[in-house]
Amino acid sequence: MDFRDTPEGAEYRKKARAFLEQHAQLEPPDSGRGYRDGNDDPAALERAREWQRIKADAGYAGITWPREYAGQGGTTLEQIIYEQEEAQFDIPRGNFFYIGLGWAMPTLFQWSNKEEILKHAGKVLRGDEIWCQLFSEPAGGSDLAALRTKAVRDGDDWIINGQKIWTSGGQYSDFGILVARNDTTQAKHKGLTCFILDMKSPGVEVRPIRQMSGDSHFNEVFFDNVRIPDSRRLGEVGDGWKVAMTTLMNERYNLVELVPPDFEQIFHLAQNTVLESGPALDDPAIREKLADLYCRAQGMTYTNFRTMSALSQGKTPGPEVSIGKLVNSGRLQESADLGSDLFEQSGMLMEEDMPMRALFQRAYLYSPGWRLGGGTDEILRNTIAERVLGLPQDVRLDKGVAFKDIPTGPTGN
Amino acid sequence: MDFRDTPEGAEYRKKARAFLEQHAQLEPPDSGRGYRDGNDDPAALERAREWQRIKADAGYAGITWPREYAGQGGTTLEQIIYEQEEAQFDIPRGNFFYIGLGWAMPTLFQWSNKEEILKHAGKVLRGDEIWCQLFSEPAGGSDLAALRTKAVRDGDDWIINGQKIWTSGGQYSDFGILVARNDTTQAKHKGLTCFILDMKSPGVEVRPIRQMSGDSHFNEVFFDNVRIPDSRRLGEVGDGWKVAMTTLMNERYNLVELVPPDFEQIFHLAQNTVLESGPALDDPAIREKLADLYCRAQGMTYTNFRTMSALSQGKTPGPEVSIGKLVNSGRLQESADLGSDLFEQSGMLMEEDMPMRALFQRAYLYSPGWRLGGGTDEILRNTIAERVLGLPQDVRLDKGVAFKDIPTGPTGN
Amino acid sequence: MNFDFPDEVKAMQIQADDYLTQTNARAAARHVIEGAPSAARRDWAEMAQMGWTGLIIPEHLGGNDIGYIAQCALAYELGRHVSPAPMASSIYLVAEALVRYGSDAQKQKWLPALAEGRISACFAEAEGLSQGRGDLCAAQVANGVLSGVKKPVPDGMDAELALVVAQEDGETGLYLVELQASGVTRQVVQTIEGIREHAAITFDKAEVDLLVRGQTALTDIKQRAAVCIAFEQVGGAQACLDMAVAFAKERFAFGRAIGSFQAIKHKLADMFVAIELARSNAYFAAWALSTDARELPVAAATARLSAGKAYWLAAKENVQTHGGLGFTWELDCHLYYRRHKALKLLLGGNRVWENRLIDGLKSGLVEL
Amino acid sequence: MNFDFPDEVKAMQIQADDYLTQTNARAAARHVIEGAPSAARRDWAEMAQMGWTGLIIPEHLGGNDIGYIAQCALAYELGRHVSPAPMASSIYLVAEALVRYGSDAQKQKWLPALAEGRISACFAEAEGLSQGRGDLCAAQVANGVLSGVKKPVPDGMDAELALVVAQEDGETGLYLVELQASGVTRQVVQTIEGIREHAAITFDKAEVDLLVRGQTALTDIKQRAAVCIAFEQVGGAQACLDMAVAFAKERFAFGRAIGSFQAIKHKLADMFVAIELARSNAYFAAWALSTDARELPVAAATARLSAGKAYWLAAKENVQTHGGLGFTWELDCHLYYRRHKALKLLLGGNRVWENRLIDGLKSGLVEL
Repeated sequence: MDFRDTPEGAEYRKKARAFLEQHAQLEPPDSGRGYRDGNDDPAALERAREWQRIKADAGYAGITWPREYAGQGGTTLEQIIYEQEEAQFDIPRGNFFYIGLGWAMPTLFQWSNKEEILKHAGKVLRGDEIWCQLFSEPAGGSDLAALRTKAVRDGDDWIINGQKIWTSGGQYSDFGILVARNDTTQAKHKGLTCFILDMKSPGVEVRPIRQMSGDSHFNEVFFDNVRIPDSRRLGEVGDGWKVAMTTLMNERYNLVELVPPDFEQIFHLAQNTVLESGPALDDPAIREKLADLYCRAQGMTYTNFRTMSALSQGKTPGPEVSIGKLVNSGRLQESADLGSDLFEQSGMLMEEDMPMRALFQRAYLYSPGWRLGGGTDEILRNTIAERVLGLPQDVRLDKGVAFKDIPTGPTGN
Repeated sequence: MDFRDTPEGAEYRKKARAFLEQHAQLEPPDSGRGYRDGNDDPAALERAREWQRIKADAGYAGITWPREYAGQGGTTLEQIIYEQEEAQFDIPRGNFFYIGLGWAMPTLFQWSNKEEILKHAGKVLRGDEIWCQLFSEPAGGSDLAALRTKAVRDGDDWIINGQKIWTSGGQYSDFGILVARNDTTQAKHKGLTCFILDMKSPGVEVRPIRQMSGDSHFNEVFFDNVRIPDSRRLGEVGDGWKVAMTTLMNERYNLVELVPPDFEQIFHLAQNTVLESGPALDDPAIREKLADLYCRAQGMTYTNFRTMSALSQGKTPGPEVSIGKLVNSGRLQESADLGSDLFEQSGMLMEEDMPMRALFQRAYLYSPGWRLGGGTDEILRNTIAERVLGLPQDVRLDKGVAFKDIPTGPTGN
Repeated sequence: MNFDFPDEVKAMQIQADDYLTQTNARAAARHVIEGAPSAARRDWAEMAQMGWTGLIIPEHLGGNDIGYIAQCALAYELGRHVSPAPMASSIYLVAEALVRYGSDAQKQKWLPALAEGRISACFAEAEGLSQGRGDLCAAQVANGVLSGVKKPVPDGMDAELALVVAQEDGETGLYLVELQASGVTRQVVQTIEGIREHAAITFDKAEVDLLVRGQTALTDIKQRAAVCIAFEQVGGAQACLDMAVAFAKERFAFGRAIGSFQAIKHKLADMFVAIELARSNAYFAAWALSTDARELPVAAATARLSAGKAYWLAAKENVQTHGGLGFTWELDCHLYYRRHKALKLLLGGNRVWENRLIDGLKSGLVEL
Repeated sequence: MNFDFPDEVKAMQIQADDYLTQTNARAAARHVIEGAPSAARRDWAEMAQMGWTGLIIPEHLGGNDIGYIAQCALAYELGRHVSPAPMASSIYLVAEALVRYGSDAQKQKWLPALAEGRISACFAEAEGLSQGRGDLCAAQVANGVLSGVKKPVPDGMDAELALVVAQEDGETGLYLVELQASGVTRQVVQTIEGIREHAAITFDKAEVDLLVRGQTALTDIKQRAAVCIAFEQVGGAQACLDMAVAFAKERFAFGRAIGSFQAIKHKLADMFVAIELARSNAYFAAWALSTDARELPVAAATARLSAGKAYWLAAKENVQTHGGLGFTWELDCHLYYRRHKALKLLLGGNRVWENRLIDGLKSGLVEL
């Protein structure tokens, strides 16, 4: 039993670390870096692109991509090792490219052709082309497949009408993978088709959504008679759900990303806070809460070790991979709440001179989103119950019913 | 805004208290009295009967029963006031008579005839006749109406075959109210009929169930061709569910009874326990837990005040009455867990010389039952959601289906 | 027993609900958070006209003296509509302190103006990061003038009068300070809440008028205000539950209302339970407040802790029930999520009140 | 990276599962709780034959020295089958203490007998009600003899050897005591658990053999045992989840499997999550134990707290999932519900381990 890297892994980590040390500084625990910090700065995209080019040149972009598509042909494990190392450094953040790199291109690898892929791969690798995902719709929510955006065949084209929501990076994307309904007389998961959409096509309109925190990290995208040539279809007509799922499986995996504050930050905060009774860290009630948060933080760290063990032995990771997002979004909200409570009346302050630039206060406002995006707490529990524990599905009223006949509101019931 | 008794209520309370003071001693907070303490003593029934006679003679039995049936014709409020006072005294416990007094007779008042009622009422009041409830079945559980005990008409009689479970007091009961299925081709809630069963009838067998705590407070009751004359039917043939519900509504109300340890006991325990760091009551982590338990305990006390206010104004209590059992069984289990944890390694001991005669340890073992009996936590949440908040019912596969065709296991699905 | 609001209070409550609905208090809250706090000021004058600001102020001082029960009922509605009005600052805290501790001259000077809504007031206790410690208070009074910085001060930007917690010769005291006077500068500070403007107020030898000395008076005022704020918290939690229930009935997924799924049903049932417990505890505290009962310290702490817990559950799970929509600026879920935090931290967090509760039980303030 | 049990350990684990299934460990547990503890003794000898008692004992002392990882894997199975064998007492605690602190003579005298299953041993620390306080220990050694009362002592009725915590000249020490010797009387005491017999042992000038002095050694032994017990806890929790899942698939209500209702599904999903977190923490602690890593104090505390939490959730919600049946003596749910409490309190409750965890982090034992 050993959680050290394999010799090859250790070698890879050493090189990656050397690369990072050459180009960046370690990030201190009290930096106060929050979710998408700096992303809203107009210069952020340019900085991120610069960093992406450095990575691409050094072979740390597209680590798992096939070599024929300018990738490194590496393993998922190498990808994880690189990400673990990079997370410790103060590099330009922004997550402008991760949809293209981690979701869109892998979908194309499976469902598109070499010519099309080669048009994009190099640009995506270097941050010169940005992709977005056009799946979620206002009427969908957790019922992902309930989407209504229509695709109607017209000669060699398809004509798209409808609306998407929660499109991350929609405002600066060059392309998107769109799933639309081509047949409402089929059951919900049938009658869907996937396309590559050029975001600059006439009739595409992107509008930012303002989140409860006041930030705008997502968009609505409207389609008004948008034309897509049939050559940009991904998979067969009616196979849209299957195509969409390739990408979503990747998404579930990627979202296990940790968003600050993690345990290190709350511990640092408690260590540096003095209450009437003495240091916060010595108060038994706070100790109890910190111990519980630590158990979950370490539980996730070591669960990831188990996943990495499986990957390093060429095995499929076990069902424990499914717990990550549920555990992390819960402790994120709790940490944010606890951290802002530590200061009593002043815990409400969001000034820059608050500890860690009011990281806990900011996290209080963005943490609810993490319990929703990429599968709500409720959907994730359902998934664990059904896929891991093998419990029977809930009664499904929409199964095998033509999409147009599925009830969508109280009156239709 | 006032939570004192009305003048009439105050007068009633004064009299009840005087009666109790004359016949019993106040119970100290550290008596260690637990759930059904003393009930298993063979002499307990005789002691309880003696006390019941004293109550009946003084007019504190059948407080809400109509005067024509030897009751006091009093109000629910008077009943509650009496119970509040009695709960503070060290009187013979045992709950031998409460099914007869609180459930069976009120059901008879509504569904039987004067002659039949008068045969029983006086005896029940004085503890000379004991009744039980024959509803729950092994296959039923939360799905109360899924009962399979069969009633087949045979001339002037009905012939009963089947089995009941969780029959409290079955071993010493004289009569029981039985609900059985007379028609399996009807939907689940139809095709049921209620009867008065003489427990001494041939073919009735009572077997005790051993609970996880090791005690036996409940029974299984088996019916092997038991005959009941049609004259002992309650309500029409097929009206059994309606009749059963009269009684169950009473049950839901009665079960809000508090089972020790309540807050007073856990506070007393923490006050008298010294940890390494000093008195347990001064440890912030314990303070946090006690404060939370106190908030729920008082929340229930004052919620009951609201119910009593409605009753004393002749109004129907609001939806807040539905929270009692859910709140109380939860805090019972938490208190039991916390109380036994206070002593570290010695907290496992169940010796008589433990504080309060190991009340917390005993409660650890009986508290799970309180989250189950009289509606599980899950059923109670459903009820609140549907009846109070008006949320739609879950999808029901068994609705309108003939009872015999409802799936009962994985193969039948 | 009549453990319920009296009929005349209920009637007032319905009026309050009507007014807050018609004037759209939620929209007013939104204006403040979007940087246009002026609407709150207009409503304040109207609220005074309806007598809301004078409920605990004697008639000869411009109030209507209807009492604490009415004030609690009103607080419930203000909380439910997440109103940005400076009621807690001006009335539950400052008017309360004046009524209980003011000299005749102080009362004459300030209470009519507060009752008539001509001015608003703020309560300045917190001092930024040192505020986890009640034993530390850097603001100092000497020779009748005050120096120090208070932040965050809710409603501090608009107020004419501040009640300031400061030290003089090593003793805590409460001082009245006119905010337009010299030696006072104010600056808006950003907070999680945003629905009320919060200020950093710097006092540089500002003239003060001593109201009362001693930690006991400070504790008394805070625990009295805590009762009214508990009603605001229960009201806010109820609004969250109402929003979530309405949404769960109308929103369909997988061909059925999401409110027919047990995950949603049980979540909302748990909210209901927490809110009813909190409501009952708040009722008892209202009785204790209105009768000056010896149980007040324990009752106020119980009401506050229980209301805070219910509001947290309701605020976060209301967002969750609404799904992605709940996370948008456009829906009102976040107004309650923000307000929850403000009400929980104003007057001190849970640790402070847990101690007050247990200490109260230890000293036998209530019968167990 | 190979953060998993090695293949040979997994093979042993399968064997252990087979043995415990075939000999019906749960039924043996039931015999003890019903007052017939003899079956446990027979199994003990067989377990020794299979080498389970010698995993951490050197070969020249009768053991097989396979190591801690194997012992943790075995502990998982013992916990899963809620075995009544005195493994924790005899091996995780007493053999461990002998291996680490015994003189050659002490090792020679006791370890072969323990490895071969000829004797069992118990660990006597608790002293009834005073036991909330680790700073109090009334048992006293003077002039080579011990006086005092220890209770509850798990597995104390059957054991030949006790390792007793006592004071001598004001210092804590660990002493070996032969229980058949004079000056020792034992009595069964009733506990929540019941699956292992617990004793009250009275020492009246009983002869002792000093093993080691000092609080550090006591802490060391307890935290090492805590790692193995965390595996028992995770195993127990997993058994509860397995029972609950199986029942939820087969039990029908309202015409469908109760496992198709979200209330049940989400309850079981939460159990799964808690168990996987606990399992991962236990793995890390096993690594720390087997390598004598400096992270051990923090790792052991983390594993223990997390396993205790998972077991509590799984034990109580397994009863709840089974409904009324779960509350019967006949079903095995209560064996786990009882065992959960015993494992949580043995070696001290959460407060003790929370302090050890946070103190460990404060002193920089692990990198954050």
